[in-house]
Amino acid sequence: MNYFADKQLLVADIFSRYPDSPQGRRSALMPLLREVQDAEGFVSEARMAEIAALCGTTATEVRSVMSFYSTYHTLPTGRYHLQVCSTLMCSLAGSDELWDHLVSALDVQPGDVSADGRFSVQKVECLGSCGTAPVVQINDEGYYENVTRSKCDRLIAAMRADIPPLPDNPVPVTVREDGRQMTATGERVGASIHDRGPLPMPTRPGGEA
Amino acid sequence: MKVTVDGIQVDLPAGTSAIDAVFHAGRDVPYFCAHAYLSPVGACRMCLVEAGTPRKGKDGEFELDEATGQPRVFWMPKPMASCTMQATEGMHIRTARTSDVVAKAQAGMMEFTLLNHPLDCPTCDKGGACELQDRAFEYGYGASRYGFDRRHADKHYALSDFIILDQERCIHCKRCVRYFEEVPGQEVLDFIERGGHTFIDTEEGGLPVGFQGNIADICPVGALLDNVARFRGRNWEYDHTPTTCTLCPVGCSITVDARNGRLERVVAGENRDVNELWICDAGRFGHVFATEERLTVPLVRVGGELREATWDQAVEAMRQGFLGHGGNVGLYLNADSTLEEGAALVALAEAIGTASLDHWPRYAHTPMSTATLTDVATADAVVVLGADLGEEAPVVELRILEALRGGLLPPEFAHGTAIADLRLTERPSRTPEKLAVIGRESRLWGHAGIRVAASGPDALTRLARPDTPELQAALRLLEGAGKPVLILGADVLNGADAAFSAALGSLAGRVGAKVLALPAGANSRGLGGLNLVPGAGGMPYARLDGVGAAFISRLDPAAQGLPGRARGFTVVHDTHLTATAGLADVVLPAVTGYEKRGTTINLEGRLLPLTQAPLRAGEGADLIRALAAVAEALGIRPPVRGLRGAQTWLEGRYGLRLAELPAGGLLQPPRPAQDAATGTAHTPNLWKPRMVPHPERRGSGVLGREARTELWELPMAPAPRPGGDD
Amino acid sequence: MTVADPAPLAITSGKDPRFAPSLYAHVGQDRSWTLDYFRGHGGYQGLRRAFAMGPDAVIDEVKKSGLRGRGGAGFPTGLKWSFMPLNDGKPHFIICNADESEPGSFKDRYLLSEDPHQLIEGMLIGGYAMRASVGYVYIRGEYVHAAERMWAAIEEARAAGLLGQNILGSGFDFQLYVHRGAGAYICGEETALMNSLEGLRANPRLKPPFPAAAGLYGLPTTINNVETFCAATQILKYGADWHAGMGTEKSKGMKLFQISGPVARPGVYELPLGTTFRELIYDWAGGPLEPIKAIIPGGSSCPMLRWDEATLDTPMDYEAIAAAGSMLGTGGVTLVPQADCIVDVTWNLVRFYAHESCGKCTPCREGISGWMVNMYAKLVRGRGVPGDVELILDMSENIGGRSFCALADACLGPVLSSIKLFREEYDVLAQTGQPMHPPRRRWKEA
Amino acid sequence: MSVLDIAKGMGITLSKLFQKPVTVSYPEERATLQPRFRGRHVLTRHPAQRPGELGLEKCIGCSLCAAACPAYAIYVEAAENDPQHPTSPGERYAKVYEINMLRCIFCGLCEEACPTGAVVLGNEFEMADFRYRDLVYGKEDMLVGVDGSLPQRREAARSGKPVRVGFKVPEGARPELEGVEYPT
Repeated sequence: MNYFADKQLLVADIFSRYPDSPQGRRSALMPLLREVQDAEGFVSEARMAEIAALCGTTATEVRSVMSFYSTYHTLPTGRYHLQVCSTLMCSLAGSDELWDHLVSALDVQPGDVSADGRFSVQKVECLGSCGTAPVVQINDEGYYENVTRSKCDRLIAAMRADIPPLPDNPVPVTVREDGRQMTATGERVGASIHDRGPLPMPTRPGGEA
Repeated sequence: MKVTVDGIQVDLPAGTSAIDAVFHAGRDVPYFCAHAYLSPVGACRMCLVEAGTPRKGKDGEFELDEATGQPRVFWMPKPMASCTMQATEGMHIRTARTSDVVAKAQAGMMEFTLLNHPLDCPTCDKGGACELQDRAFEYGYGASRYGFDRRHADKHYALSDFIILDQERCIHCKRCVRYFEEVPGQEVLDFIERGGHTFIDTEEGGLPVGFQGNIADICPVGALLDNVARFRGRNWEYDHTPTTCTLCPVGCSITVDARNGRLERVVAGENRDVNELWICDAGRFGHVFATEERLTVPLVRVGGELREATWDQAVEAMRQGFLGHGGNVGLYLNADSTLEEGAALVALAEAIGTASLDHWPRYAHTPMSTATLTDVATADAVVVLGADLGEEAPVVELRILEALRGGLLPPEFAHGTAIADLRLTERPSRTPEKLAVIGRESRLWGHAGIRVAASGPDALTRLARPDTPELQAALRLLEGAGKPVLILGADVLNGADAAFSAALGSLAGRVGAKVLALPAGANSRGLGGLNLVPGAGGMPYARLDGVGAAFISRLDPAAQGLPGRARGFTVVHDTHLTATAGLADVVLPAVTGYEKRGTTINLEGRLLPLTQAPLRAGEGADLIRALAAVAEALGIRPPVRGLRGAQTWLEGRYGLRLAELPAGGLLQPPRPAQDAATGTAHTPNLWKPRMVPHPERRGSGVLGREARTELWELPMAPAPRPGGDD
Repeated sequence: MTVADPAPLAITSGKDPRFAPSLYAHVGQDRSWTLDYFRGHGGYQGLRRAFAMGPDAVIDEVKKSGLRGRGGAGFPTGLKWSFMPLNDGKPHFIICNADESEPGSFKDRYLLSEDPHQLIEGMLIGGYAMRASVGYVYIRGEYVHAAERMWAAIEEARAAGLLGQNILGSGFDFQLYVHRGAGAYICGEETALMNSLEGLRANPRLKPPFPAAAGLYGLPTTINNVETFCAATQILKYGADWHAGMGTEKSKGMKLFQISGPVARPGVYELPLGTTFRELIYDWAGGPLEPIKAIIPGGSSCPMLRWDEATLDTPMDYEAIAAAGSMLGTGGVTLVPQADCIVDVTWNLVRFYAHESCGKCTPCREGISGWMVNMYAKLVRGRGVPGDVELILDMSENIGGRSFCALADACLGPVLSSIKLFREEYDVLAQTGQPMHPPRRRWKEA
Repeated sequence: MSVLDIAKGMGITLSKLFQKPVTVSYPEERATLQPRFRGRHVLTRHPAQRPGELGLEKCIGCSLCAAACPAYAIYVEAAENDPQHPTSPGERYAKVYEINMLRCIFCGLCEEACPTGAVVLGNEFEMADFRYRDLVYGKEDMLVGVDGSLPQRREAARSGKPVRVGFKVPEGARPELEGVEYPT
């Protein structure tokens, strides 16, 4: 079945972001791949050919681009695709142990899907959440941060019950409401930008508006 | 622009790449990813050099070195890839010969390049002609310090029937990917995965037939290989014969690789004016007819059956056969014959006094062609009228595509074509609006901005007086262009006449277009210029049953549905036992275009030399010698007896000096060809049945001992007595 | 109370009473990502000021502010903007590089998700100054939440007439789109990012031509980091003098420093350039939780610095860190604990670079992705032999400065610095097969 | 020359008179050869995977021996292995491997050139034959396991007796001749 056949509006919206030229059409390749992957969990060869036709290129090129990036999958993934950050900061916070724990607790190897179809796992590189390591990303959604052993077990249990928890998005609030930062000792120091009025509007030398 | 390479000063045009500066100065750097006709990418990092430039001070003058008074050279902190660096005024370059840093960098890079290379040179068809092998010897350490398992990948992975890929040998130079994207404009091959896992693959279920074979030539290692020539011989075992391809009128430069008298491989040669460095798949892989099922001895019909005979017997049979036909003899030859062969035939026809002589394929009337392939490649508008270039002249298609991506002709240096032309870019933008195709649907349609379905010779009149918006657009394209080219193919030329030429001339004159009328056969343009067409009262090829006796050289009218015999007596001169040969009274073995010396004229009127590859042809003879036998049978002294005689004849009559042609050929002014009705239409068809390679037929057929000899039976008598041993 | 005008004395401490955080002033506040909140806190005033000044004056203002690219290279932003051709009749593009993939950096994610309008305003200012008509925010594929917030903010801005035709009556037309990446560190390299945006493999392109001449779709393009555009918003709002008054002589303005590793309060801190490591680590992040041996000063590709008094007193600005033998990078400071084997730590980073190598050029594909990672794996598994370290050093010499883009050199940052600083650990591991600091449990129970 | 010198010389002559003769009455007796004696080539095989099977041929048909041959005595034609029933390891094997023993000068360069140790010069030297074409040895004449030269095998087949080679190698065949046994 043709995936984009009944999604003309979406396709048109994606194409509208890029110039109306052969090169611009090509730019829609990654968003279209993302669409398919979000809906189906992976991108099959038939979808690659479909996207190739939409973007005015060949399936070879689509596969080439797709395989370049690490978050596209050519193999089906589980309902919960767990991506464990393994780069230095998470590794220093124990992500290797977290990974071993996940793999044994879920009984699934990378590239496979667990027997119940729920889980697949992937070791990924830095997810950009080094301050809240270790981090696990589930599907193409949010991060689960500061994943300790007990939090990890809670997560697994919730997913087993098919009530996945909402992703954490802890925001490190470093600037208080008054616009000043607080040192580690709790002391508020420095000034607040709120107190600084914006500059007056300049007048343009040329005079044209 | 003065550039100094290892202390040698050279003068170069602005825009030259540093790598070309190095080679122009007679020095050497290793390179894998750079390629003369592809965009520079700087991926292999082998061509590192040290470079330094003088700097201009505030006053706009070069800062001078206080000690020498020369401009002071500021060396760049690290070695630069010379294939992607532009040489600038006053630049100094140091290669590995004078710089230890460069020598070490190149040796180190060689080590990296060979890190995951399987080093299976003994089994690799590229061995002996491998850029990687050569460069490893010249620039490598000689040993690797890599102590780990090498990467493993697919080793014999057929990308198509013609091309086989060894992913382990690939060094990721990207030449093949760039070739497909930049030259035929097909995105059918690309890298998959990234980093150390990167490999080449296609998702299209095979490579498109047309120009895929060229990737085997440009692959610097043995990753992409000619599957037809797979394991047929090692590079040092082949006899390399540079010659000209006679399968179509383009006249591509090729090198024929033969081993033990068998044609095993054809590779492209470089002719900057004709095919650059590319040939079509038919020219590359369609050579198997030269070695398979060849006729090697004359055949004479005895008692209704063709029997093997000697040439003397064949001449005798012809003497008998020609008796009573007098001058009523038709002489017909294939249009891929050389000028010299044509001259021999014309001379014989004159000696006999017959008007029935013809070459095939040809058109009844051929308009004058004025455009060269360089004109096509640099045109700012191309209109293709009624041509299926894939069947008629494939390489013209590449030259048109060249025009669509800017028509940049590569500069030439002391070392040949520029190795890195910095004007070329990866994934070049094309301008399909510069191309209009009018005719039946063909491969070129995908690249054309204007497409008009049409057929027949009236397409030209419709273009001159357009009746549809598309045709109007095509005409506007011609009118608005500064250097337009009009290409005419079989579909319009089959019905062309003098009125057509006049209409064409008026249109071309009005829009200032050059015309390229594709000849029907490889040398039709040359043979037409010799007036090798039926004279008054003569029978054309399609009516060869109208003559009493006929001599047919390498033509197969019976297979075309035409009369396959003359009324009385028929002699066929061919390389294979064709349908027509099966009907003949005498069959003389011929040689293929690969085994001839002589000259051909390509579609732009360029004289191109043919040289003889050492192929086993038995008693096969070229047309000049076969005609000498015919003359002998007719009891007349052959007017042209050999190649030299034919060339003298041609020089005497047409002023053509063929003895010493330059390697790139020589452009001839157009010569009008006489009109003569053909009696049948020409349907272009590049791949003839005998050209299709059958893998199971490959092999020299050298037999094992049991089959080779009657092993235990010695012809000597008496046998030695038993028991003399102990 | 108003903030005192910048004094000749440079502000190089976050505790300076004259220093006020601006880029991060709203991160973490309730509904800070909405247009209403942003407008309520002085949003789009910088843009109005830019429109009032005219594009050339905006570039001058940015030049005057001394802003340097916050993505890592530190190229003067105003100068970069001025490279864009004027009136060449071609469409111009600006791209925001939000492909924050450098291990140790996580500032942009919060800027994108918590204060997207600040970026939109910055891009509008940049687009106006550089005569661009279209902007793209290239967000790395994993930042789903950030991309969604960004999209929502763009829709809001478009609905409010802040994007589209004739913005705020200035006659300036600008469109902004989000383009999501899909997991490739190399997309942080600007030409690779453009290839990725064009739907190609993210291999870096040849330079020249530089993006300002022929970038995205072959048209003039400028790429800046998220923080750079946000800083431009603040510069236009509060003036170049205000910005130039912070930081040091050559490194002006504020910077988002991130700190990760074993510290009490890891996170993002907005501090003026020139703040010392000591202030960041102790006063803001609350000090290390265990003995530390090395500091990675600005993201994983910056060479490590030894944990000592001299390093702690090094001001965090482009020049001082360069003088100390490393780079400011993205300002992502990571502490490496004493108890961890440095070879293991470096191996982790080498593995990262090996995974992220694009495979285009030989030294990176074979040297980093093929050989280096194997050498480290061998060492870490205790199979090393004496001479391996020399081999790594010699190999590094053949990789460094030989590759097509900077990724291979980035990998050599941690490799060479760790060997230089902790050669002993390497030698012991290579000779005995046993690390000086054995593996330990790192995962927290709760 | 003194009488003493003559006596000395005669003494040597006399002493040799009583020594055992060194002449071997070949072919009735076997000639003794050194292991390094260069005779007819042997194409060796890899050890068999399972007992009773033939090992894969070492020759991969690379033609390097032919390239090295100063007498142009070797002709090799390669072909692709059937993956199910390979002749040699890897993709390529020698479909035709011929050495013209009339041309061969037994210099051993082919052995040195061989990257896989497939072609090794053995010790057999009795190849005298009648017809030119019988002196072009193919794979079936040289693969390890073939005893004797072509005329010897022909003789053996005719007489019904096993092949008898007219030499012995006291130290046995050299190790490069994997699988070859000569009478000791």
